[in-house]
Amino acid sequence: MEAGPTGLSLAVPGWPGHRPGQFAMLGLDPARRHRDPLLPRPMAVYRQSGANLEFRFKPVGRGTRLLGELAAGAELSVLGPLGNGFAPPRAGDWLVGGGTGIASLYELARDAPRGVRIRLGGRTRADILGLADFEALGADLAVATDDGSHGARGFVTELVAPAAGETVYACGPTPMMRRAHELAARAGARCHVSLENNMACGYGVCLGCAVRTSAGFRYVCTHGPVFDSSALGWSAS
Amino acid sequence: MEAGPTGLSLAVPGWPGHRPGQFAMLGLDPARRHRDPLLPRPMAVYRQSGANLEFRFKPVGRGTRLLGELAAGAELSVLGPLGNGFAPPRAGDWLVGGGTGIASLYELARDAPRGVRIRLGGRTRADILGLADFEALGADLAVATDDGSHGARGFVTELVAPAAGETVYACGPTPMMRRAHELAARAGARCHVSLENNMACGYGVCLGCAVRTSAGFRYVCTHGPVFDSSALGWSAS
Amino acid sequence: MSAEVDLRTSLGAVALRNPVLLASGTCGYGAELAPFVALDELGGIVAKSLTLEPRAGNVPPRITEAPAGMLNAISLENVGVEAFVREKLPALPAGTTVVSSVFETEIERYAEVCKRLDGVGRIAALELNASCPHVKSGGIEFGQDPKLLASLVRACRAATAKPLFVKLSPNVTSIAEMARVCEGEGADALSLVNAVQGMLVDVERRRPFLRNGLGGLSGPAILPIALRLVWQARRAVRLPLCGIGGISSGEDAVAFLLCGASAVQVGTVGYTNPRAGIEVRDGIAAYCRRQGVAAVRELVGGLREWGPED
Amino acid sequence: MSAEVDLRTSLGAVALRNPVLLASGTCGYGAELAPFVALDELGGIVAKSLTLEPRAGNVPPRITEAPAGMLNAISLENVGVEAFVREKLPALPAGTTVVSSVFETEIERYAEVCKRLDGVGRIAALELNASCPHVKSGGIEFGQDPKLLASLVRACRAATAKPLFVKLSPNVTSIAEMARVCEGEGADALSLVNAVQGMLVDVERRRPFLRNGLGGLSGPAILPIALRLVWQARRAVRLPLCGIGGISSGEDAVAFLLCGASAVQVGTVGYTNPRAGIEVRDGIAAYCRRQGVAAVRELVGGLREWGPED
Ligand SMILES: Cc1cc2nc3c(=O)[nH]c(=O)nc-3n(C[C@H](O)[C@H](O)[C@H](O)COP(=O)(O)OP(=O)(O)OC[C@H]3O[C@@H](n4cnc5c(N)ncnc54)[C@H](O)[C@@H]3O)c2cc1C
Ligand SMILES: Cc1cc2nc3c(=O)[nH]c(=O)nc-3n(C[C@H](O)[C@H](O)[C@H](O)COP(=O)(O)OP(=O)(O)OC[C@H]3O[C@@H](n4cnc5c(N)ncnc54)[C@H](O)[C@@H]3O)c2cc1C
Ligand SMILES: Cc1cc2nc3c(=O)[nH]c(=O)nc-3n(C[C@H](O)[C@H](O)[C@H](O)COP(=O)(O)O)c2cc1C
Ligand SMILES: Cc1cc2nc3c(=O)[nH]c(=O)nc-3n(C[C@H](O)[C@H](O)[C@H](O)COP(=O)(O)O)c2cc1C
Ligand code: FES
Ligand code: FES
Repeated sequence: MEAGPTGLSLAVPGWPGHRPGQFAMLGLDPARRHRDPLLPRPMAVYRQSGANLEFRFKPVGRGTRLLGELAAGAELSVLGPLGNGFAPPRAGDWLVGGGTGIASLYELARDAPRGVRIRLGGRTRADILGLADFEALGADLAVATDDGSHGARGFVTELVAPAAGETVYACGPTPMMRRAHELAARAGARCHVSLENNMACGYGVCLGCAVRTSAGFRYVCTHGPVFDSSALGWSAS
Repeated sequence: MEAGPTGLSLAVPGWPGHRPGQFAMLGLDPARRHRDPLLPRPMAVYRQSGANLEFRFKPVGRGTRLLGELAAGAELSVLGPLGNGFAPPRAGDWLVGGGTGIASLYELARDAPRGVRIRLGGRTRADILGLADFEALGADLAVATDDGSHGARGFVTELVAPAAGETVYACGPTPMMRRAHELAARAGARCHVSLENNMACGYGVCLGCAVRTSAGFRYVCTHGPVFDSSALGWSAS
Repeated sequence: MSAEVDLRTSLGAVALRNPVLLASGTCGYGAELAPFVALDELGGIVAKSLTLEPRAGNVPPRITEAPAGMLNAISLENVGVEAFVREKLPALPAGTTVVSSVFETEIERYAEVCKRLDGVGRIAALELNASCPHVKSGGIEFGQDPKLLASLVRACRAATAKPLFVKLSPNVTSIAEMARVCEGEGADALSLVNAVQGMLVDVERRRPFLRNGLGGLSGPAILPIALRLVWQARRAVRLPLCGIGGISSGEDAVAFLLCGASAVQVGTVGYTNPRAGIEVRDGIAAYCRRQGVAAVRELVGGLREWGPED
Repeated sequence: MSAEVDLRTSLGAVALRNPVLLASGTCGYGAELAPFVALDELGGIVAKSLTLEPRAGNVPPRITEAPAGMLNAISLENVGVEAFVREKLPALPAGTTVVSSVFETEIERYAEVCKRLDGVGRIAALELNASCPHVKSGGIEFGQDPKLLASLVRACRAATAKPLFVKLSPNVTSIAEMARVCEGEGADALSLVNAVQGMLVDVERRRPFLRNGLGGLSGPAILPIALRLVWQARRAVRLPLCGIGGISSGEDAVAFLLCGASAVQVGTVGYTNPRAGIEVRDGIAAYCRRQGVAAVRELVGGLREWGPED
């Protein structure tokens, strides 16, 4: 196990592989030295390299601060792969990531065919997780930052202009995903969003991760995290 | 900060110095990433070396396991020096330590005049904390272990034979201290014991560390941890 | 002592393979756990509480973390009694001991759910979730009012011949009174406790974290409260007790057994590890081996008092 | 906004420099903290509960750790009201706001302690610790029985002209009922809550960790429970409230203010850091600056409801 303030890499023997957009529940304290924070954290697999899984995050709360401070060699529990993951994109489709949501998109971008358009946003250049990795893909990549410190100044969704028949894959803050949904809906395009609700279990038993859809409540951990945005009610957070 | 499973050393700027037998409250998580375990742990100062304080322990519970697993550079809170500490011994006096109680005696032994008799006990050789440090003092030192893996086989108190007018300084498991008390009482010697009660605060406000004495309840953190054994009721733990 | 520990226990007429069940609302309908756990190696599972009709829960957010625990207001979302019997129950491995939790907002409806489950062979016992607000009494929990609780148990007792457990609320002045009411009305065992009512506030947004405002506090934080309630109930009634609240290890479970519970349920900690129930079972067995206890039943109620000479 | 935040608040007629007091039993008689804290920079201190005569506490062990908290059964050891007034009070820095906590096992004795403190100028208010078992009623807490609580408040109200706070027990079915009783009998403010009754067991020795068996659970573990009780009391009465339970940061304190408390008390967390009260005060000020709040009083009761569009 190796960790820094915004990411970690750990060996997970027996990991069966996963689809881009699937996630794992990371338990901070499998030996139960502490009983707080109690719950594991859902984290998108940023990248698998051999037997190692990589995760990316920002130290925004207790969980991510602890993840970033783990000593080399510390043990985590890993439950996964969980969730549905993304359907594979086609040429012309859009991958739109904001903030830590970018972590869900790296493998999708890496495995995407030529012609997929990758659009990433954050407050500053430093907030674009894995920027160098994305740049190394040699794909159609554009970046927007709130302060203009990299790429265009403004919202990443200003770089997104889907046409009918295309699909937008979005993961990031709710306002970003809502905007992606609106752009797609207006153009007759489809939009798949990956949601980052609070979770307790990650495997379908607590019902804590419910999201309201046109078909009633669905669970982000088992039915998602990827949903067709047209099934979600975008007025509620 | 450096730590291993049975000890740690940390820089405490502004530490005003202390008497042998005084202690500090070590807070495991001053940044409050975790809220469990909540309470700081009382630990005898094993040794001061320049600006560094050293502590010695065994991984018996949550707190000592966490202390032993701290990453280099981790932060602890340190409140101290606390408690009364030992009166200085004189030639002929006995220093009797068992288990982790040995940690309270090192500086007392180091600063003691020639002719003080040091007697240490533990289950096995590995349980004699700081054995090499004590040996390096070149003092009158004898050791007993339950399994005979070092020194005599048996209880350390079998190596203690105080005479009238001498003082026994003891720190260790309750049965050991009780026995030291009895040996001293029978010989007309005095006995000072250092108690290791549970503590919440360490500075006299929770009243959790009370011990029954002939003068009513006294508090280990402020009146102790060192008590004249004749004031304590040795039937209760 | 390397001999096998006899882990068998019982809750009244319900014989259990071992003392560890999974708590209602924390193991779904069982099938969700099948990828991780052989359900028939547990003492049993208490399925998600069932209502007469399918029931949607609260609008999210429904959960948030609390110190050494979590706060939830799921509001008893479930597929309804019919779908449970038709679809969920048959999916469980034979040999799984299934307790069905029953929940409603009015007494007649509680009784009706019991009636529907009464003839279902696969169900070993019913557990009344009495920690639910009674609509007609302005939202007070059934388990908070001795008269309401008595009427509830009486009606359900009449509706089923199955062993009837009552799951008590911790949010009461006197658990002894509630326990006696249940005993008087013919309950077969008591499960205690449900989550403790709590609240947490998002100070940046100045609103409760949960949309529902109030929620149920569960997890290790409540263990000392739950253990106290079990101990108090033990002194009030002779009914078998099932201990619930914050259990995360064999030692935690043993503490409940010593205080008088014949079995335990593992809840929230299962969210952190789907094998938690099995690990608690193994922890109980390890404790027994270490302590030379041949049969786990010997531990039940075995708490010693402090003597003057201790 | 770098201007100074106005931290002043009040509990009825008692004006406070800022909203942070130290809870009874967690700051001794004040002097113990003097090496670490300028006591007159706090909102105030609530001294250890006083009885008529000096009182020895329980035989140890009296404390043990709990998940995100601790369990205690000190049993209100104190120097007695006379020694407090004669020796402890004069030792405190002028300008320290001192609330005296009063505790007894019978109503007449409670009232007598209040009478003895009534004329003492240095004392800003009295806080009745009603979470104590009433000897004559077989050990039920004063704060658990509305009739007992009413008699207690009435007797003490008659015994003193000082502002009278009542500290409520969390171990009740309805905090609203208890709050209304106090309001009806002329209390000036409510402090809530005291420790939650709990128990922990040493499974290796098969006996309770505490010699007393039961103890009071305190610390972060109980924060969600305490916050809920403050919020429920807020909706039941108009009395000013002082929030207590697990507070360890400015944000925790703000949560209590938003739920309707005018001030807070910091207890157990002070054991981990004698400067905790000051740090909580500074945390409240930092929150106010960050959020553009000019005066801390604006926060009191400022919790928003979730809107349908949130
Ligand atoms: C399927 C799925 C995949 C996810 N993948 C990732 C991932 O790859 N990388 C990642 O960083 N996160 C990811 N998340 C979110 C992650 O699980 C955490 O919720 C988030 O990182 C904050 O956790 P924490 O423990 O630090 O915060 P907590 O200790 O839970 O504290 C939360 C505090 O931080 C605030 N907070 C929470 N989230 C944010 C945020 N995004 N920005 C600012 N403040 C916030 C809260 O308001 C609260 O005050 C994913 C979530 C899901 C459901
Ligand atoms: C003044 C003073 C000085 C002290 N100095 C030292 C010191 O220098 N070195 C040191 O190691 N400890 C010292 N202690 C004791 C120390 O504070 C801890 O109580 C002890 O180390 C266990 O802490 P823990 O957090 O690991 O255990 P906890 O997390 O509190 O868990 C306690 C568990 O360990 C068991 N346990 C506790 N103590 C022991 C023990 N001694 N042997 C076996 N099992 C035990 C308990 O029964 C319980 O199951 C001192 C105590 C006092 C009051
Ligand atoms: C998310 C969640 C959902 C729950 N749903 C139910 C339920 O449907 N029926 C019920 O009787 N108890 C329910 N409970 C309560 C648990 O069964 C258990 O009594 C409580 O959580 C305390 O145990 P624990 O601390 O081990 O979780 C639920 C608890 C949680 C955390
Ligand atoms: C060791 C200890 C002793 C206490 N003694 C008293 C007391 O004498 N009088 C009183 O009213 N409350 C007493 N309390 C309760 C606290 O004042 C407070 O109400 C409770 O601990 C909850 O707050 P906290 O979680 O911040 O500690 C005591 C609490 C502890 C932990
Ligand atoms: S996180 Fe528990 S059901 Fe989805
Ligand atoms: S440890 Fe708190 S008074 Fe001694």
